[in-house]
Amino acid sequence: MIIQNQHVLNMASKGQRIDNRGQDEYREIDIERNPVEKAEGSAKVTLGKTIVIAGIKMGIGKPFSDRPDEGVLMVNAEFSPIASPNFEIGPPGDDAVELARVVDRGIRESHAIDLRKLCIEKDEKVWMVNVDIHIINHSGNLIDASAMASIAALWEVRLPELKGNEINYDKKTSKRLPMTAKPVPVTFVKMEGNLFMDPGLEEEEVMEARLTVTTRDNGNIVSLQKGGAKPFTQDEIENAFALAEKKTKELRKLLN
Amino acid sequence: MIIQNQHVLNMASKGQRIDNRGQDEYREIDIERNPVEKAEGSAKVTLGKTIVIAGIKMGIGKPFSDRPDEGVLMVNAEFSPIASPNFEIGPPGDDAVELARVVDRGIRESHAIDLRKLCIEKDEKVWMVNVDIHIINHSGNLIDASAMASIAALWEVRLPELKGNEINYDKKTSKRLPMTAKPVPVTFVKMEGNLFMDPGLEEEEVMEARLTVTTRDNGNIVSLQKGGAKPFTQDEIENAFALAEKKTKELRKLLN
Amino acid sequence: MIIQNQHVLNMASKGQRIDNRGQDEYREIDIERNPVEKAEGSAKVTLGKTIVIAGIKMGIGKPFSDRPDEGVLMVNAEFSPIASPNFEIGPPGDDAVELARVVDRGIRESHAIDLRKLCIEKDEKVWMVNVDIHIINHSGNLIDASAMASIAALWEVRLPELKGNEINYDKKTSKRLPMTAKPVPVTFVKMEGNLFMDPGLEEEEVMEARLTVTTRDNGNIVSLQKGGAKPFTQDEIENAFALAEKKTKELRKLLN
Amino acid sequence: MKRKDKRKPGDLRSVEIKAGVIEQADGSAMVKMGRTIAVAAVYGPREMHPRRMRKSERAFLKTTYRMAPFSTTDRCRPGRSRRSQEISMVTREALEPAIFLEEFPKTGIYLFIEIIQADAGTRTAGINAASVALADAGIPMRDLVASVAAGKIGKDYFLDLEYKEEEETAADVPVAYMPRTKEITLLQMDGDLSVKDMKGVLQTAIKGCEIMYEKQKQALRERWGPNAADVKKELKTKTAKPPSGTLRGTPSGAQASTKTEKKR
Amino acid sequence: MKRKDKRKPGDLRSVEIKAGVIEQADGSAMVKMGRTIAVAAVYGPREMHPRRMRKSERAFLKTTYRMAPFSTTDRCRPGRSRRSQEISMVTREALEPAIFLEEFPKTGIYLFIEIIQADAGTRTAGINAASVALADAGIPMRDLVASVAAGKIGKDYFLDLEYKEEEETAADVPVAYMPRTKEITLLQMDGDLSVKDMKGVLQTAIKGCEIMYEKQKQALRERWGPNAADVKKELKTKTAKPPSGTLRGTPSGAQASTKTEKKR
Amino acid sequence: MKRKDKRKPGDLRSVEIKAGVIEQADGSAMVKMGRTIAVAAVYGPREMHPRRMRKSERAFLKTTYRMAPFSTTDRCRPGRSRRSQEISMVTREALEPAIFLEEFPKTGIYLFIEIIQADAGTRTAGINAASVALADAGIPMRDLVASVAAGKIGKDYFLDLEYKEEEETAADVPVAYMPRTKEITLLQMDGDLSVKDMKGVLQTAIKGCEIMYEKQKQALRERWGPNAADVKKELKTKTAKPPSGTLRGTPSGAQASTKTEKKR
Repeated sequence: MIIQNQHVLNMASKGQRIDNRGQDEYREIDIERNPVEKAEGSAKVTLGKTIVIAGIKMGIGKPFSDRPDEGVLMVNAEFSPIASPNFEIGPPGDDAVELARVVDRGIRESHAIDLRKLCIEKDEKVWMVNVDIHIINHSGNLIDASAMASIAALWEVRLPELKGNEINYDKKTSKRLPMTAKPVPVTFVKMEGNLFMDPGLEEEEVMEARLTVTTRDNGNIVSLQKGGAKPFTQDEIENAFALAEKKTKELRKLLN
Repeated sequence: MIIQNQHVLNMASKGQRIDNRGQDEYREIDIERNPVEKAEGSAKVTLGKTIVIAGIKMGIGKPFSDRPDEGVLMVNAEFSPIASPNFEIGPPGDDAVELARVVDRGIRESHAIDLRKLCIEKDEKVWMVNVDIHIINHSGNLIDASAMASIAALWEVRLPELKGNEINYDKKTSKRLPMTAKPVPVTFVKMEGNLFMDPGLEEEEVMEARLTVTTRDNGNIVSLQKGGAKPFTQDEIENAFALAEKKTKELRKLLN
Repeated sequence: MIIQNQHVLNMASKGQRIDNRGQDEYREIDIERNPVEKAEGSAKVTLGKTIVIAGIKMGIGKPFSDRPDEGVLMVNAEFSPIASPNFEIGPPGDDAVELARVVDRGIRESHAIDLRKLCIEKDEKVWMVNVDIHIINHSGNLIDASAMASIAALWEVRLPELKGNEINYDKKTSKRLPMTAKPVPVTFVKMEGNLFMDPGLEEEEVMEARLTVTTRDNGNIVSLQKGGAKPFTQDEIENAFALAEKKTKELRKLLN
Repeated sequence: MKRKDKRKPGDLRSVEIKAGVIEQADGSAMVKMGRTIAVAAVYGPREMHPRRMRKSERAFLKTTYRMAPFSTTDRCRPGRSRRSQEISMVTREALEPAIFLEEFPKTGIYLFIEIIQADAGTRTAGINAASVALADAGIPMRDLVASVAAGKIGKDYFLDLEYKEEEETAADVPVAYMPRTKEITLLQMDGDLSVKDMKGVLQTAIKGCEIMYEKQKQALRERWGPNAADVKKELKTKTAKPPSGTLRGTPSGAQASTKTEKKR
Repeated sequence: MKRKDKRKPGDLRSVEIKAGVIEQADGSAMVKMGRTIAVAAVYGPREMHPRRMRKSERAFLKTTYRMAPFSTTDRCRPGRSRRSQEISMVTREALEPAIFLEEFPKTGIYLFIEIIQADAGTRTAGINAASVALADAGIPMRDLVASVAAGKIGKDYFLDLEYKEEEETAADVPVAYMPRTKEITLLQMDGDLSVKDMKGVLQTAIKGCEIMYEKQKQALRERWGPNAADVKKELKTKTAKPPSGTLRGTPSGAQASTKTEKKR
Repeated sequence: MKRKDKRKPGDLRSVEIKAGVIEQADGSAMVKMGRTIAVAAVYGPREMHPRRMRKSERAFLKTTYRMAPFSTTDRCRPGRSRRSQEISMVTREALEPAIFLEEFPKTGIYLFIEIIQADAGTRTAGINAASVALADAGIPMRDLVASVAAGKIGKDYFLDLEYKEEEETAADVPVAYMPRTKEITLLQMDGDLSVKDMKGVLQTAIKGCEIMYEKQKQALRERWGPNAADVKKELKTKTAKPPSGTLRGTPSGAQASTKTEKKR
């Protein structure tokens, strides 16, 4: 293990990676739409060996009292123990909570869903959008895989029929969610002072710091999240902004 | 302990039991009706040294949305730590959950309660039937003792007075639950290839497999549950059906 | 530690205390009103080195069905781990629960709040009074510090504006809670057969038994709570009543 | 003043105590006080879990008071409530003074109290049952702990309030008491009483404890005394526990006082 | 009688089984039965936590069955339910008889089953996936466990009910079976059947298990057999696990029967 | 553009910092930023529980951020929320780079942050308090960590947003910074900014951190410096902790830089 870690770091110090990728190169990405028919929308993202499924279930509920005319978005992530020997059963750990909240902020801050259009009756009744992220295999960079799966699933949603207060889940209509944007995350790790995109599991184990830059369609940044136990310099962060701006155009194409 | 276990098995291999019972012989059964006056109905079953109390509390609530015109049955079992040095405080363990669910299925599948008659106002207001099973002493075969206590308690229920949305628990009416059947369980264990009814605690500790056959008044099977870490053959199971059919008539008399 | 404990006990056997206080002498008490502006009322009590903040948040809710025309009082105490190396994160422990319940009973039994005046609409809508006790530093006698902080905070409350079912917390009115009394607790510990008021932390660690006597303005007792693993004699308890009666007058002045 | 059930102010409700009701337990007892029913079971002394609760110099009396869901007018949800958590604690403190805990360092004595039917006085019924169960388990004790509540209705001090009286009383004062040493191990009070009345109610409760104490001893005699029918039956089917510890707990036992002197 | 999806009474729904779908796991499998999708992963044998669940003479098969929140018509909340707790237990008991647990004393074998889509038969799909995953992990097994449910609609015994049939059937009878030893390791039933019909339904389910068994073996051959394309690909990128244990589980393996004889 | 409270865009709210406010703690501090009040306490280094979180080569900084129920407009329920769980984590990561954790292998440093009043910027106030509390506890540090948020309203970059400004800003960007090494240890952002503006806001936040840093040092000087009135008072009543570790954390301390060089 320690030898493996040292090897990753040695290569990183020269700007190299154990799977021969470039510093700004992602692993192969595959997006499967609607693998779960029971969900109102779903997507399975395979990013190298990492596999994530996001499923959307719609519900009906009361709006928050400070947003009486808006639908409710809820993002939940579970690190299912099937996906890694290190995941445990129980309430979401720190990493799962951070993952869900980073994905949530990307969707929310880019106004990817026009939540006002999900109001059915002000103060009383709005659509609830439940985004559930399920990790099937953890081989690194869960944030990017989960964010892409979630946004892809949201764009696939077909609303079920609404009868009074009850949802008839067996009847899907042709109506979609009021989607307006495709926020895309780009995650970097810093190793030996160099930045690398789309970290694999072995890289995450030795990384010094992590930065996720989420941008919306016009290139504006809508969310940032630094992780890891070491700092960044201001230069490194500004450099990441520039690299993310480029890469995001490439990744966004996969979502079309 | 291990010597004791070996002794039980040695006898079992000859079709014998440490308390000299026959293979299809139950320990002494006593049913006390309404030991707990505060409950709407209750029964205490003593099966050998095993003691179980079932108490019924009625409530008012919303029906499930897929059964808008039916009352709600809820069965809950607690392995109170007073009953055994091995029971622990905390949420119900696997055994307690299985016990409650097996008792629940026996009542539900035999339609012992006509739940439709417990509807007060469709979609809005129905009677809730809470069956709480409390183990006082665990000396084996909790399933049969609990199922009999539950069904006996249900037949004893006197509904409390209903005033609008509130129940006046201090005034019991003469109305009973709409009971239609008396499902009776017969539990077997397999030891050294032989089947034995009504296992004692020492037998449960060494049993290879367990089978509960619950039948309703006409002899039809309404619920089966296999337990234990070893298999049954098809012959053994068909044999158990035949033995249960006989024994159940005897046990049902105790509930009259 | 053990030497320290022995020292406390040696002095106690002579009626003396390690900080040279008299047996019926309190440490310095300071009450700061409204340190937390966001709360509807708050108070910070410093009792020697012990620091407690009580904050009141008002809410709207349904009354209990057996008190359909009364507001609801809820007292909650948290032993925040900032306050002591021995406090842990998690649901309230025995000591925190006892603390909250003793404070609650003092307020409730003295009818310090006229809860009937907090009814907005019978059966449907009443004010909820949430008293939250937060321990900042634990240096002994949390009961007296918390009870005084709570009653001081309650007397400071300014009700927020009510708009239909919603509370506008940003607009405080000039209306106060319908307060009628100032219950005051006096806590004793018994060490080496002698009684001492206002125990410090070192004294609580070696005390044999504890007694809290809460009285209302006319001197009547409204609540008693014995604690600790050793008994009291009847004489000791009657003696405590007499001592408390005197001291309570002095302490009540601090609340005016 | 007359009581609804025609008792005199100083009367207990009808009391029934039975020791040894749970075969699996090391000691057990059932107590009925009027309609209130409490069952207590003792397991131990045995290894204490979790380890961090182990006391190097004495046994830990792990005490759990709970109510069966069907014991109350409204169904009470299973699981710990703040009320049951507090009662567990004061019950433990009510019993600890009576037990020679120092004889079993590092161990745990597990005491479980279940309320089967609740009709006022559940904590006192629980303590009475627990005290008999501890003796039944052969745990060496200085004395039995007896417990009764008292109150004041009108001008009278009333003993052992039942449910309807609890609503009328000026105060509810549960007390636990060791009659031999005349010491109070539980004292709580909710209500509104002058100091004078408070003393009167306390005095009333203590008298009630003395009556209860005799009934507890009687139950232990029925279980373990020379004429105990049950014991004989028991002896055939299982190895009887030596009731020596129990005897120490009875005031007639010289052994008990010696023990006390030696230990104190 | 015709079935809604035009199957014959004794037909399974369309079945798809794939072994080795989760790279991180020691063994894994995905099973589709109609629209129901189950994924299983096996980690271990490895150190058993918590310690008190360690068995001195055998491995403990820690089994967890769960449903993804989006797998059901109404979103199902994450976390343990009483239903999932019971299914976890009966699944463990359905698989234990097949595993040589005694070869790994004191260890834990961690089995996780996730239902990705639920359309009736989730516990049987889970057991089928788990069985293949255990073999994929190289855990030595007496046999594969195959599982299918059966029921009765009208006068016919129907195999492998789908969601809409579950509402019409007189009974739902999930069965797990080891075809080589002809032993039943799971049997549950809800419904209302005469003893004669019950026997018929059981017989039907057993036949279904035998069909399922062949599909499980096929999936393992595709993963580990001499022509397995995947294996070759795998071998390049990671150290392949010796599939020896798996072979013992196949009826063709002489090693398996020897093993069985020796151990029994 | 003018701010509601008449501050200039680059002004902090009124700041008050006091070290050593909790007698029981090994180190503590209170920070007020406008109406926001945070209290932090440090216990340790001491034995790490649970054992499995122990790190063989360094101390673990166990960090807990919580809000008092009365700190917010609507009462916030006690207990962990997903928000507080995330803030606990990013707070830990914001502070770890500053601490010589490697000096205390296998131990735990327990950091608790309580928000007494919440009016925007609670996580930055918490980090500022925590940083001072760690120094107050004598934990050896490379530098103090200072934290301030910035945003953009209209065309201006605004420092240290208060509650009402948070609703108007185009983005909320909390930053934590070590001024001596010029390194960023916390960076989060919610909003909508061009890359150019994002850089401007980050630059603004960093300037704010530098101002905050001076106030933190001042608070430590007041507590531990040669003229600290408190310290003298303290010395009489309890054994004063040597503030050596604290000194390492101040930029003037030569010891600190030596330490850093040696360790890196």
